[in-house]
Amino acid sequence: MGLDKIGIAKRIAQEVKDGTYINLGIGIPTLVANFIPENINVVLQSENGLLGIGPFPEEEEVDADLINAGKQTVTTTAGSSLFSSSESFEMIRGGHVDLTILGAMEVSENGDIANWKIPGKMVKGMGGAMDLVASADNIIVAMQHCSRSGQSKLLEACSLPITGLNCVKKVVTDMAVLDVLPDGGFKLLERAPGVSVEEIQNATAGKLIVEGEIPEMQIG
Amino acid sequence: MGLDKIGIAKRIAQEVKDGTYINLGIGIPTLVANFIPENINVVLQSENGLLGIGPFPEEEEVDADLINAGKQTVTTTAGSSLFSSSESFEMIRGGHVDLTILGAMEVSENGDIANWKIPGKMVKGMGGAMDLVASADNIIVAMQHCSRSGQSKLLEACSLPITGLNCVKKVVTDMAVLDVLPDGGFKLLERAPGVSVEEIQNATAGKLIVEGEIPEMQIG
Amino acid sequence: MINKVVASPDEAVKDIQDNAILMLGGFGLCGIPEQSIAALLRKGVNGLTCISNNAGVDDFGIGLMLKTRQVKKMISSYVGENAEFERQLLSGELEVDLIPQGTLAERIRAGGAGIPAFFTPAGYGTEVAEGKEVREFNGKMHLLESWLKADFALVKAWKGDTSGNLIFKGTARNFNPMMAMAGKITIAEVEELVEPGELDPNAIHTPGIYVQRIFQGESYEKRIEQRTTKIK
Amino acid sequence: MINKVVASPDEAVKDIQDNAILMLGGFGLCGIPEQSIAALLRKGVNGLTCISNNAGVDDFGIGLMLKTRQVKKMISSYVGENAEFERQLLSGELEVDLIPQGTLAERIRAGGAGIPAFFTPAGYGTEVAEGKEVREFNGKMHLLESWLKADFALVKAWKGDTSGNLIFKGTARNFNPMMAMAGKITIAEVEELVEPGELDPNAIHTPGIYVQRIFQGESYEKRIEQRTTKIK
Repeated sequence: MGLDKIGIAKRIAQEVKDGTYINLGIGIPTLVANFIPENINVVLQSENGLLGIGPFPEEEEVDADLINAGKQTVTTTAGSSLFSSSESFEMIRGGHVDLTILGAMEVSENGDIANWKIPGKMVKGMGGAMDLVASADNIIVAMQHCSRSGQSKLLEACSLPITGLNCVKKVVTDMAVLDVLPDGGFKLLERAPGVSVEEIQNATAGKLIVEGEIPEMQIG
Repeated sequence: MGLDKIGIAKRIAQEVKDGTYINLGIGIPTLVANFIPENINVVLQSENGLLGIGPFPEEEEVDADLINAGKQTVTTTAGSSLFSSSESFEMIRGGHVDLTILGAMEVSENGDIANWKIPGKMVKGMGGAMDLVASADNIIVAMQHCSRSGQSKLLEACSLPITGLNCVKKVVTDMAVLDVLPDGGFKLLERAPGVSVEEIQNATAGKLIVEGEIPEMQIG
Repeated sequence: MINKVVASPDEAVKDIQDNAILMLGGFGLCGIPEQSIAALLRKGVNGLTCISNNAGVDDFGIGLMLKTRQVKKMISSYVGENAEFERQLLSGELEVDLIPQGTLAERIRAGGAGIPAFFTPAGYGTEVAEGKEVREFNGKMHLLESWLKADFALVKAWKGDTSGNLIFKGTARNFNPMMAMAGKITIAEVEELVEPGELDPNAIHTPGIYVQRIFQGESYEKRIEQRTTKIK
Repeated sequence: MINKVVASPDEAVKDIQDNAILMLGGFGLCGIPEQSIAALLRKGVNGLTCISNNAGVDDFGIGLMLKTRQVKKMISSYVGENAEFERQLLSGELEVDLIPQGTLAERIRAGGAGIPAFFTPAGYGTEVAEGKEVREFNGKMHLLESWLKADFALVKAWKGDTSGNLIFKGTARNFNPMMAMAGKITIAEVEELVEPGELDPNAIHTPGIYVQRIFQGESYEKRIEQRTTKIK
């Protein structure tokens, strides 16, 4: 009956290519790091100023001066580098990060993303999200297919305030893997185990494109 | 009969204030460093990426990786810092350098400077001069009062291609010290030893302002 | 070299007036100027505009100055973890200007570097773009953003020398170097203050030209927001 | 970490085609990519546009490529000490675009940092301003300048690791870090190549993300233009 967060993270990990630099957002995206195969060499960027995020520290290694963008204590790895916030966004804005994985509240069929603000709720701010989505060439969104109240989060047009336009390339949800086509529309690539095309169709408010047989995700 | 280059450099050294950061151009300005009193603490900036230029090296200290903007081998001092060219011009453009001392071919009575190009001659380029003159709040020009052919270099308007507009604050020549007034005009402050006001007047093509008794420079 | 040492945080902040515009380094609680904030609390200056990526937590960092109502306006990218902040914002006591993090960093850097305005793609098509000049470059839309400067920048470094050269540690660097550049007066607090010549000139992160005052802080708390350790 | 090591300068430059746009680090002869230049001479590629602060001297640096007529255009701030350069320029064989040094540095940095254009005061009122948009900020006139990018950036560092992290030495840093950012392919040559983990992460000048290829050069000449020593 669909994937859990771990399942979504595991599926996204399959999208990660050897020899690339990756920025992982807070939440499910952060989990992706745990499932990247050992034979794949990637470097994780943290927008607060670290390239080469290592694992969480041992209790005795904890260093208040070494955190990730989610403010969690982390470590460096062999080959890490540290830099300022402006240098960090030089990398991001300059298109040097190969893959960006983000959570979202809504994605539209033309690749718009909304993930920073809900009208009527306390606004916490966009952090680095607007820079990331405006700059990255390859953005994968990790999210639930529907909200808790059952509303589709894959829409014709976002209803929430936009974070960026025409930027999402792929969406991985608890139900499906979908490409956002350059001309608009969610192209269904894979179904979660036990989820039917019809269920995905019913849960997708934006234009869904289904061509041929849709395989089931292979998650190890 | 007027100052030599050393004399000009010595007189400019009197303008240097304690606790300041200074950029010295090539030529006479470079000589100024030799005459800054020992009780005056200043830091010299070299636009190729060094703050805190030390003296020329001993023969055995020479390091090809440590030069000034004139491409001469130099040393660092205790408290020096090294940085890239973009960081160097952040300092300059951001107005963090307190005093800039430059050579010039012409200065106009409204503070324009020409020091990079002579029509008909091979153009070598402006280097950092245009950035320096456009950014610095306090620019002193060190130059001969007249060209070798006897033409005044203090003009109503520059005849050579401009390096920057309304930027020179003071001019020290072999004959005189002059302020460039905000509303235009060279205000005569001091005469070189043995040089008369009349001689200065005759050598100054731009508007010269002479008020009261003009003292002779005191050069140690 | 020029000696920039002041005796205490209180001396360092003594001429910060009501309604001053401040920049404060740090990302979350990492690399914040703890001691200068404490001195501002003791001084009791009011009506401050604080440019800082975050706003601290209820009982640490800028959160302490929010509690004492010393802050009139925050300019930040993310102001999450702070209940008092939320209360003041909703009641209209506090103004907030939210800016994308990379744009915030670049605007501060531009302020220090003498670049009055630049184009960036971040925020195009969003409410951040409202009222801003839009221009297309290479088929992509960009916003014109202007520099940010401050009357005082309060930064925190790991090591510094008496002439103001600074070295940061780990991700505590974050916004500190750009803010040091963009403050009319930059006040640096360091964990270890040394003599000129003791720091490698090739390893300086912030050259002393950007620092007007420096002091060595005592007993840094360096609070951790999310202590996360390896799962055994 | 990602391994970027190539076996030789010749392998590093093997796909640089005729008419490519290159950036070459260095100020004067200090910090220039000697080995990559030598490889380009051996390769014999032609019609190059070279973005470099200077143009070398007659028998060293970019001057060597001028002699072999491999350069079509120079984009520089100062092209002084080079007789062959002067000859080609006056005869019209070589195009030259002269840019103020700070603007050149900032345009390259902008190319790497995704800033398509910015305003700078340098050059206002001069012939550099011809054809450029002018705008007043805070009572001062500024020019709009655009980013610079290159097909290949050739940089020279002191130490580097196999994943492309670089540390420069002394004033040999100069234009190298920004060029590393602005090259589609950045080729770094280093005097000492080490394993990841051997360089202090806090002391890296150019993070490895900017470097696509790295090799250790052999026997650097590092020629000095103005050997100036203390007068005894």
